[in-house]
Amino acid sequence: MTRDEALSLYRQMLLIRRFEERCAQIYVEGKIGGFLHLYIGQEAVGVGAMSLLKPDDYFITSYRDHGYALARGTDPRPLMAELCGKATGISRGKGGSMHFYDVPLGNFGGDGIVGGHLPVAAGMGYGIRLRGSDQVVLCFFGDGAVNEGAFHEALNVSALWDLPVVYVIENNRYGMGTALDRASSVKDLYQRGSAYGMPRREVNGMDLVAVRQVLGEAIERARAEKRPSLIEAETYRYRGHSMSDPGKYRTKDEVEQMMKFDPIYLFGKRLMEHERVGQAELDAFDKEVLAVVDEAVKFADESPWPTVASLYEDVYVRSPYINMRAAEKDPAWKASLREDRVPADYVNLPQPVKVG
Amino acid sequence: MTRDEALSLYRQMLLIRRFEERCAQIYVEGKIGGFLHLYIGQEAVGVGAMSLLKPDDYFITSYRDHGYALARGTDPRPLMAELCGKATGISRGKGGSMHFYDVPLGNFGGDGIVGGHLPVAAGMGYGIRLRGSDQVVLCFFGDGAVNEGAFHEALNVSALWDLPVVYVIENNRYGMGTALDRASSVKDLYQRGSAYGMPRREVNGMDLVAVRQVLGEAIERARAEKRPSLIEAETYRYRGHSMSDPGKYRTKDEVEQMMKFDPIYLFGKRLMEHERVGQAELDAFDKEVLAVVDEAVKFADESPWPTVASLYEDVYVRSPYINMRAAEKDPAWKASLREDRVPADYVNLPQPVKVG
Amino acid sequence: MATLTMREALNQAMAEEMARDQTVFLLGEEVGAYQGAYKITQGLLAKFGEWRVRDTPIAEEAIAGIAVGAAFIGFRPIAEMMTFNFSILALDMIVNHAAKYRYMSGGQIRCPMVMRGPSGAAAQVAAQHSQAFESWYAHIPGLVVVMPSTPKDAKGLLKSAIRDDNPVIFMENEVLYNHKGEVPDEEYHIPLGLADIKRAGKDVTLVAWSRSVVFAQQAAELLAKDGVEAEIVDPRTLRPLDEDLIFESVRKTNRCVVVEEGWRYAGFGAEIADRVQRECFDSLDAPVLRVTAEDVPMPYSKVLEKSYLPQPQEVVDAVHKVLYR
Amino acid sequence: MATLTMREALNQAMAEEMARDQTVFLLGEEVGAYQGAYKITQGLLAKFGEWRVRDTPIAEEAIAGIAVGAAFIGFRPIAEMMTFNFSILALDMIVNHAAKYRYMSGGQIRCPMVMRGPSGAAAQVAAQHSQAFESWYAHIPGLVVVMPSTPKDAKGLLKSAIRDDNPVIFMENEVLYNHKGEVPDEEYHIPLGLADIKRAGKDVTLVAWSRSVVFAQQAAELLAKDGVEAEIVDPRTLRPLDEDLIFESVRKTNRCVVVEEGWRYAGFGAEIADRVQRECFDSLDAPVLRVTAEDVPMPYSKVLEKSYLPQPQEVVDAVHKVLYR
Ligand SMILES: Cc1ncc(C[n+]2csc(CCOP(=O)(O)OP(=O)(O)O)c2C)c(N)n1
Ligand SMILES: Cc1ncc(C[n+]2csc(CCOP(=O)(O)OP(=O)(O)O)c2C)c(N)n1
Ligand SMILES: [Mg+2]
Ligand SMILES: [Mg+2]
Repeated sequence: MTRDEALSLYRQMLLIRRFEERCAQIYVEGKIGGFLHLYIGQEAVGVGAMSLLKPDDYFITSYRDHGYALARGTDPRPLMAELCGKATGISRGKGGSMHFYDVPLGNFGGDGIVGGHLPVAAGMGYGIRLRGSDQVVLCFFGDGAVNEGAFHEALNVSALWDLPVVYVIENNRYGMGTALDRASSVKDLYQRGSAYGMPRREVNGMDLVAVRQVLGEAIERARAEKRPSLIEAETYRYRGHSMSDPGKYRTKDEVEQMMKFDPIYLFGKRLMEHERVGQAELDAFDKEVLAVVDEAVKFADESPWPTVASLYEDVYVRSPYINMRAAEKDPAWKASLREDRVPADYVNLPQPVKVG
Repeated sequence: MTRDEALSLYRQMLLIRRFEERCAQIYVEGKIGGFLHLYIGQEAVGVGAMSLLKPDDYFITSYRDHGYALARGTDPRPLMAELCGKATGISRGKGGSMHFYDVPLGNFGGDGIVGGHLPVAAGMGYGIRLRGSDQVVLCFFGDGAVNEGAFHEALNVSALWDLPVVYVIENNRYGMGTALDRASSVKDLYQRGSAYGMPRREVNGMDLVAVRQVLGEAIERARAEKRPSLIEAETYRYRGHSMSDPGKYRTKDEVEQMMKFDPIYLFGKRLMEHERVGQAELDAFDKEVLAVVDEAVKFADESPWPTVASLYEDVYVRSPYINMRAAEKDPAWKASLREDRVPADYVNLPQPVKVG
Repeated sequence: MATLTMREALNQAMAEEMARDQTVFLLGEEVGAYQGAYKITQGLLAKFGEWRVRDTPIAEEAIAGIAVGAAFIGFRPIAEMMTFNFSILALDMIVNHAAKYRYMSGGQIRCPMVMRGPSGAAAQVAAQHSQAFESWYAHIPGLVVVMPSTPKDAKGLLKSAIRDDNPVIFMENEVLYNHKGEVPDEEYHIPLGLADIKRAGKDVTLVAWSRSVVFAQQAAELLAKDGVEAEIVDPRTLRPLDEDLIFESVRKTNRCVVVEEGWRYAGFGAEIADRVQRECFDSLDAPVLRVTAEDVPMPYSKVLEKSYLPQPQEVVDAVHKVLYR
Repeated sequence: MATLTMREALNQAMAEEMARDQTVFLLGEEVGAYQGAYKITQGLLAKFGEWRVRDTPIAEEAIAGIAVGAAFIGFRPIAEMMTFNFSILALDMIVNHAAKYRYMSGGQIRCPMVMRGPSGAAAQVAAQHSQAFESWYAHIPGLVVVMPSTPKDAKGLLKSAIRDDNPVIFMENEVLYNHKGEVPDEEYHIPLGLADIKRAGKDVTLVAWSRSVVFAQQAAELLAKDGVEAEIVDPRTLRPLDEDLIFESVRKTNRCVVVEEGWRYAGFGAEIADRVQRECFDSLDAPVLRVTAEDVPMPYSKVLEKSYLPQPQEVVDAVHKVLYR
């Protein structure tokens, strides 16, 4: 990794951190509603992973999904607008925090069903095999998701058919308020891969360099050999599960201990030691990303609310194979479009990968 | 095992074999309808397992469920009557081949949903822990069931909470027409237990003695230590998956090879070599069980059809907590009884285990 | 009479029944140490211990399956779904096991379990977390389906559900958890399958359950202002349905509007409309109308969420339609 | 026109569309080497190879999830459920993923998949294998639900379903697989959401779909004997519903009986009854009646099975009721 690459990854982690700290603030102000799950503490996993993807690769995630979108390069403005439920949101205000998607960047985004996106990831991998391309799929989920039946079914078929999917467990030690060892019969979650004969490893998820190393191998295996992997990234979330979580299931002390291994701090330290980066340079990043966050909030604030008409849009794809005369008595069909709706912000972004 | 015990187990396997051969005949005659899954070839697993259970233990099975009921000692007559859809059937003609139950004998019987009874078995184990008794639960399923999410969820909680359940995979090499290696990413299915840190072993399911040895250890572990096990019994079904299966997915030769290891033949040979049993003695068993099967068919033939009124019975339990005036507008509520319905044949059988 | 929130009322029902009957136990995600995702199970772990108040992995099929298996051998499990949205993953246990084994065994087995948790929309939790599946569960013979709208009903019905020997689907509503109401201090229960008149009136019958009773009440107040007296019938239990009370009301008012929080298309309100048009054909002066959610997934944005849900004003408009004014 | 069984017609539809479009592929239990549990996919593996005709493990959630994921990136998967009874295990993939991602993403994603297989009762396969869940699927916005009753409809509708860009639930019926009918030799498709008059008549409207069309036809013949001419309207697609054709017929006959194979309680027929009573209120000379299965699990015994299912005679009786004779 060049010095510039390293600096840009540092900046990405910082952007995620500041972006989400601001989310927490404006949630309290009532600008954001519903569930808000923050990624703070886990940034090295998402940033490390995204730094290894090619433009036409895919990824799919859980509801704790802000970090990946920012690391992948989605404009923070439509993301903040989405959190505020505005028409300019990346999902047009229909998804909210749990449902960030940016398909032109291969981001098939946030699933609110624990474990629900794992079979979907396998399906994207299956499509890649049919297509014969060298794309890969990254699938991110938590330590709690490994106990769902969906995990089992998805991993079995991925190993059985050699699907190019890297399954990344972000083990932040808790599923909501339940510590890992109260939910899983085995403590080393990557060992679950043994039941499928799937390549598996654990990695320190607080260490960006280590994450890139281990995920890099897994992604290469998927690209070259089409073989899936199960990677367990050991990490930690500093904040509550969501904004409503008082976090009584763990001690302040435990949280403070973990903060000593903060991924941004550690990587910054490394930059100063090995890349002759000065504190001033790092501070400058802080200034810069804060400005980006300000700009995003401003954009969200100034953006219009969705129109009532948009309530009915995006349910169905208008279709020549449907008797529209009958269908249009349903406003959702009446409002359907032939084309997919891509937010205005996309014009400068790469177009979706050709398929089939 | 005493000589008499050994002989009675031989007789049980023979009874299952002859009973099911007759089922196949009368299915063709149209006396039995729907799905008929025969256990022929796998008798040593069910008979070996049942010989190890105490009167108040429980078991639950897949739809391939004739053998267990016969081995547990259920009167063959209500079983044959069930297959013929008669009112005297063990399930009053409502279940058929896939749904044999005999609760007074701890038989929670046949599930038509592949893998569906595994979480239920875990629940019975959970109840036993709550009750503090030394009962155990045996759960029988096929090699195809291990790929369902239900398998994963059930095994994880069983290992996590130390539930006294022995999970028995009857690996007959095929799930319907799909060979094991086309469905599972690992070929040694017992190794699936490693993902849960669960005690696991494989055993030759054609060898009654080996089955008793390995299952005996697992049952003892469940009874004494409350720990679950995953046991893979390698066996084979001679007949098609069900009556409608032409079996094109395997060669005649393969089937003939496997028949050389026929569990009844092998155990009979052993009896002659080690227990000074003569061929004549074995032949006598054949005569005797054929008479029992004849008697069962006669009973079924002479039994009455269910009344139309019984269509509405057994849906609900009549309840003092329901406003029956309103409920009884539904014939199913009108026909509901306060008590459970136990076929007349039960009078001579042990009564249900006290619970709670 | 004490004034309690529905949250407290539900908690009392479980605490009382667990104290009364050793075979009652509770399991689900975060029901124990975390005191419940929505705090319905507050304090129960301390009272009854980890085997009777069991925190589970995130594995809905196992949660429901454990309840079914334990119920088969004589226990009375209460399986909490963190929300009913996730019960989709447990449906096979309910539909193919809890609701079928008694029948398939010719009456040898019973499944006295309760599956409970919040159903319907909370605030801005979007499409995957805002679904109302009562019409699905009500479609299944072998199940009892309960949907309380007040703290008193919630406690009395949950106690009956726990004691009943059939599998009961007990659908609560997160928005109602903080609603307060009077709850008797003495021991009581309310029979399942008994409807209740939530407001007496002579001009039109509003049929509503769970949160939609609130919409109906707000509408009734608006209507009262222009002299229209609406009668609100709350079935409280959707299966079995106490249809006679609905019919009596309609035969008196000659007009009926069904208010439901869920989707219109094949929603439970259609079953009620079907019964009313058949049984009250000669009394109806106007067709039965339904006020429902919009037939789209629930959006996140609060402005859209508002137009998604049935509004009291929509109920008022429907009533004016059936009154032809 | 060739005379084909519905089995052959469905097979042709898939073979033609797979040949026409590289992005169409098929997956499910026993669809390949075994040629299909019910032989609907006969010969497709040999034609298209194992990647486009994929035998899967017994893992319904994975089957549906793979279809959803592949559809998200531009393929047109056909996921076969061995029977729709097992689709309960795949519901989360359909309801929370296939039907929701387009909406939750603000229109960035489409899910052009088909989930198909036999639904309803076969012969004596008992309670867990005989269920009709069309009212469940029809309840979900974002889905299209199709239920053909003839070989011609089956082929024409399945071709549309495969080409359509929305998730389509295509529910077949095992008992109909051997039914024969004329199928055009030339390329054709039938639009989804277009109802069809299966029999013209002036005295009463029978609404029926899938296998219940057969019950309705048998009833219509009996009725014709005593001079009653029934009109049979087959919606063919339950969502979107071509309700106008139903209304037109009812406005002509002034009488309506809905015939469905599934359970009555909250069945799809209630949605039709609700719409008819509302839209045809002034034309109806009698309430809308429904003939359905009995509200119990399906029993095994053939004598009970017969009384469980809706009988043509029950349809005749219902018609006499609405004709007041
Ligand atoms: C199927 C399902 N069950 C339950 C929930 C409620 N829920 C949301 S997040 C969560 C905890 C998930 O923990 P984990 O997988 O470790 O991810 P983390 O939140 O720690 O990132 C739960 C139980 C859900 N969304 N989906
Ligand atoms: C959930 C579910 N999916 C599919 C089926 C259809 N089915 C019935 S038996 C069977 C094969 C099961 O094979 P295995 O588990 O090996 O048991 P075996 O029949 O060999 O004893 C299948 C696919 C079903 N009954 N349930
Ligand atoms: Mg976690
Ligand atoms: Mg097998």
